[in-house]
Amino acid sequence: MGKLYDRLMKDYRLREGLNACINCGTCTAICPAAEFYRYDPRRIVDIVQHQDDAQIEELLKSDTIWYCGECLSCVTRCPRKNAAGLIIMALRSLSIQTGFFMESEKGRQMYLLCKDLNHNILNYGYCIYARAFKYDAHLEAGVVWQWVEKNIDEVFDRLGGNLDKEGPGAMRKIPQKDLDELKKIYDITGATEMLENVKNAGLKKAEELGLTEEEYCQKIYTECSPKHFNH
Amino acid sequence: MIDFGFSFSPSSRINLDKADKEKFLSLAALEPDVLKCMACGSCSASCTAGAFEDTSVRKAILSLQNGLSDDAVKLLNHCMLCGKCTMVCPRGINTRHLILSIQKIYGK
Amino acid sequence: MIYEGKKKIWAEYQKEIPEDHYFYVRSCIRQSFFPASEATFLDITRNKLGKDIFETEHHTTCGGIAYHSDTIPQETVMTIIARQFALMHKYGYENYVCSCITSFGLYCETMETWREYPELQQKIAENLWKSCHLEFAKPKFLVHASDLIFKYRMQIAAKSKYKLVNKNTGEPLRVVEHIGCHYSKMFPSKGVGGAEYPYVLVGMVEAWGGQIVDYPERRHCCGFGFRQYFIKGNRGYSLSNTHKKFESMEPFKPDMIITNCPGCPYFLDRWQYVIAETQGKTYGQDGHGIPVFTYEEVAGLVMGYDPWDLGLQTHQVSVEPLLDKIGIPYDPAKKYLGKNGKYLGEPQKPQCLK
Amino acid sequence: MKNNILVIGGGPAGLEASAVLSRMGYNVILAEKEKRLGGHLAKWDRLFPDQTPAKEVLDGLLDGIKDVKCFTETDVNSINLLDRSFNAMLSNGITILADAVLLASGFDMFKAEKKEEYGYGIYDGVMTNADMEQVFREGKTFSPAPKAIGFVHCVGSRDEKAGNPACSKVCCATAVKQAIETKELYPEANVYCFYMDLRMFGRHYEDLYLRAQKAGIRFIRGRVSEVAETSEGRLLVKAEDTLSSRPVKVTLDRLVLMAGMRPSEAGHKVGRQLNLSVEEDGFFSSRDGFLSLQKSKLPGLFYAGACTGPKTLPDTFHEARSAAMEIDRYIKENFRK
Repeated sequence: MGKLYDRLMKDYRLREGLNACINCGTCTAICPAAEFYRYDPRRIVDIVQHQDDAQIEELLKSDTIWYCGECLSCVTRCPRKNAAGLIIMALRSLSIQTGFFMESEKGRQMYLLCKDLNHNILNYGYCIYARAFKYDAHLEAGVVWQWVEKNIDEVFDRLGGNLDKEGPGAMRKIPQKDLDELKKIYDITGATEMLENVKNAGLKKAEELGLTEEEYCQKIYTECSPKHFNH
Repeated sequence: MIDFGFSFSPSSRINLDKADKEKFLSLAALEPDVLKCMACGSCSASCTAGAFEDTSVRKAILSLQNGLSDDAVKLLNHCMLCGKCTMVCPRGINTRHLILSIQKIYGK
Repeated sequence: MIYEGKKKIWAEYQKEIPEDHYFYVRSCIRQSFFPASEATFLDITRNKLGKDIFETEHHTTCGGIAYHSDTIPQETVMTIIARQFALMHKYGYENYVCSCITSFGLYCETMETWREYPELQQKIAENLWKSCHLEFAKPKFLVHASDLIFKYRMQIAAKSKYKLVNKNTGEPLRVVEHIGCHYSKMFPSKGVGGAEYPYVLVGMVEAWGGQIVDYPERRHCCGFGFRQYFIKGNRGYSLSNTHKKFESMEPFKPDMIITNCPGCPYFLDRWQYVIAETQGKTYGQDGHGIPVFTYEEVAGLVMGYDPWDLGLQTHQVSVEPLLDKIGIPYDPAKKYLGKNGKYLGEPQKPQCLK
Repeated sequence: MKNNILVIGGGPAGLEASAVLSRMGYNVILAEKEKRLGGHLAKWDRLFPDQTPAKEVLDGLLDGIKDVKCFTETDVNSINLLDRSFNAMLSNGITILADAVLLASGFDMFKAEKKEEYGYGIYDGVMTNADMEQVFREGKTFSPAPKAIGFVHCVGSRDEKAGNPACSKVCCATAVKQAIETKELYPEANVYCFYMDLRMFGRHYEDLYLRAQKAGIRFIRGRVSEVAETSEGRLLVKAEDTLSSRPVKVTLDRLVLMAGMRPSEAGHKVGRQLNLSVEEDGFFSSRDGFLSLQKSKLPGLFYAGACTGPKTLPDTFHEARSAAMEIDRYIKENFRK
């Protein structure tokens, strides 16, 4: 039994998600990622249950573990009560802790995800903050969103929202005291430290590549190598 | 047309409804033993080329059954016809002969 | 299809949903894209049905989206959840209703993990005290807001002005339901009707006069995938999964789609736009898409709310053909007005999607 | 005086044991809850591995019980041990004092509708192995002729969520047999078997597998994950072809679920009254796993057949005969000294 496997087993999600896998493939059969990426959750579970650290390390450095969409559809189907999705989540956490996430294209996306989502949480109290959701970065949000963005305060008023205002309601301004509590939670549960590590690893990489932070963000936001796909 | 910056991903799903059965039946007429494969992997395990290239009789037969004949031909491209797989096949399939027939029917 | 067979399964998944007195927690995505849906939920439950649904401005995101994008540790998200629960307790409630499906699934998962590993629960309780000086508590009943609308579906039907019926033919509308993956796929017993044939939306549609259409990819994820959407380079995954669903439902010719997850209606709506603009393909009638609704919007429509009060002008797929089909009146001139009647201008027209 | 032996269950185990005991000169009383004798065998058409008609076997069994007092449509309402004999009250009002009891309560078929994702009882084309045997037995045909048919192994077996982690032993061979019979009836149809491991352990079973392969039946190593109905009313079936590590889909006209074996409810009812112990899988536990397989912990109470776990028919017959011998020895040692 290897050290990486031991660290994985400390994760509650792995303890809950890994019983003995019989390689039946019910997870892969309906997995959204297995259809649209080069990905087979069954094989991931099998690799982890073999407890071979060399193979686990390879996984932690690979793009493979970042393909899952965490829909957890696999959980319903497994006849052995495994949860491939939870195992993936544990692998991702370990990949971040060990720094291995920086070795794959999909893993390096962590920089931007950590930055944007947690900026929203710590500054506004939301994962998604309507005002920060920009049409330019989200053309698929449609021309109707372009209109919403342009008239966002009017639209929220019209639709019973309370955008950035006091008191309860949709997209209200969450009091600073509550945001401070979120920050304290981040500090004592390891989120602040994790975000700092992800940030430093990304900035170091940007420097290596001779890119500004903005250029680096643009790169990881848009790049998509054909190797992820099936044909 | 708008360039959204991403596009559809190809599906990996094998659609058995679309597997070309006719060609496979003509192979089976010539090589009835192709039906006897039980996917044990003895051929792949003993394959000389398989140690260096993605070569496998087992996978080639499976690809043909799944209607993926291009994959099947590719999986046999590096075969040197050494015949080790024929020696080890527990179902007595003349794999060497089978490989030649597959190349004949599916090869370009 | 044997309807009786589904009824037998529904009978086995009876979830206990208290009648009244809830602590309400909003959804990040629903607030951003469907603020009127949450407003409608509160208006129906509080003002039309006279229920006590309490909201405090002090609650926050549950952190679920950041967590499922792998950007915060499990312990962090659990402590944020504990804070939400503690607020409920502080304001004197024990029934918790949330607007978000990701939250709902995460609450179920968290409470199950706490149950299995009491030492973890203890640690979270300590974290909560250290960070917020709040007393740890757990809800007695945890429901999703769609569970509540399901519970009140008959009362809503009794107050309805319209039915989900084609006014010209008298035929029930053909409705596709889409359930958020985290509603019951992890814990089938936590969802009305279980995981394979959830009844929560079916029950609403049936009560309001529509007919449910089952199709092969009904259970398939909309393709949100958290990081698979937030990063532009990954969005092919998200698009491809929705595309797969629409290709599968197309032969069934649905009139509309109803959803209970806040993200799914956004994706099912917007990916139709992308498919139309890139492939020239549309799934509704005459170049239109299939309109996608939240359950609050559908409840609002049958109860006679003005479609523009429900925020249907912020959908990309136009809803007018469906409103015409049901016979719901709307004023086109008011579609793009602000609160005080100020004209906000019109969005650009898509090139392909009508 | 002849000793009374009560046999509970009129399936293959109960019938064969009754026949042997009656030939040995015992007064055998057999109680069967169903209208007709034969248990699941009476509902089957042909048997693996050689497709012997089930009726032939059943007729042979019935020939052997001419001297047995058979009560059909009869439940055991109550049973208890008095001193060293058993007192049983049957639902037909008859009370029996028996010196030994053979429990041959067999198995119940796993309720396939519990695997909700397969849609049994919801999607029209989904049926079970038992339904398929009935179709064969009644000589019915599917019309129009199916273009594609699938067989799903391990339905409610090797499945912790379905409450049955164990293998039901007979389903692989049954699936392969039914697949061959289907292919014989509809040679143009594509026939698929979805399996996890092919457990063709018995004599001639592997031959059956080879025969199926030669007939062109396609074996896909992957458990079916979900089934849905298409707009044409056909079945869309999804699995992973684990040998090529890719998801697979196929449209079928019929899908046959190999429902596994669960402990018999009626058997449990008797077991509870006598405090018989069951193992984690719900089947009765023998006194030990090797030398006293037919004995329960209760003196005078014996087991035969699938009430102690999934069995093939030959296994069941061996058990029935050895149970009869154990009973004979027990009576001789305890009642004839």
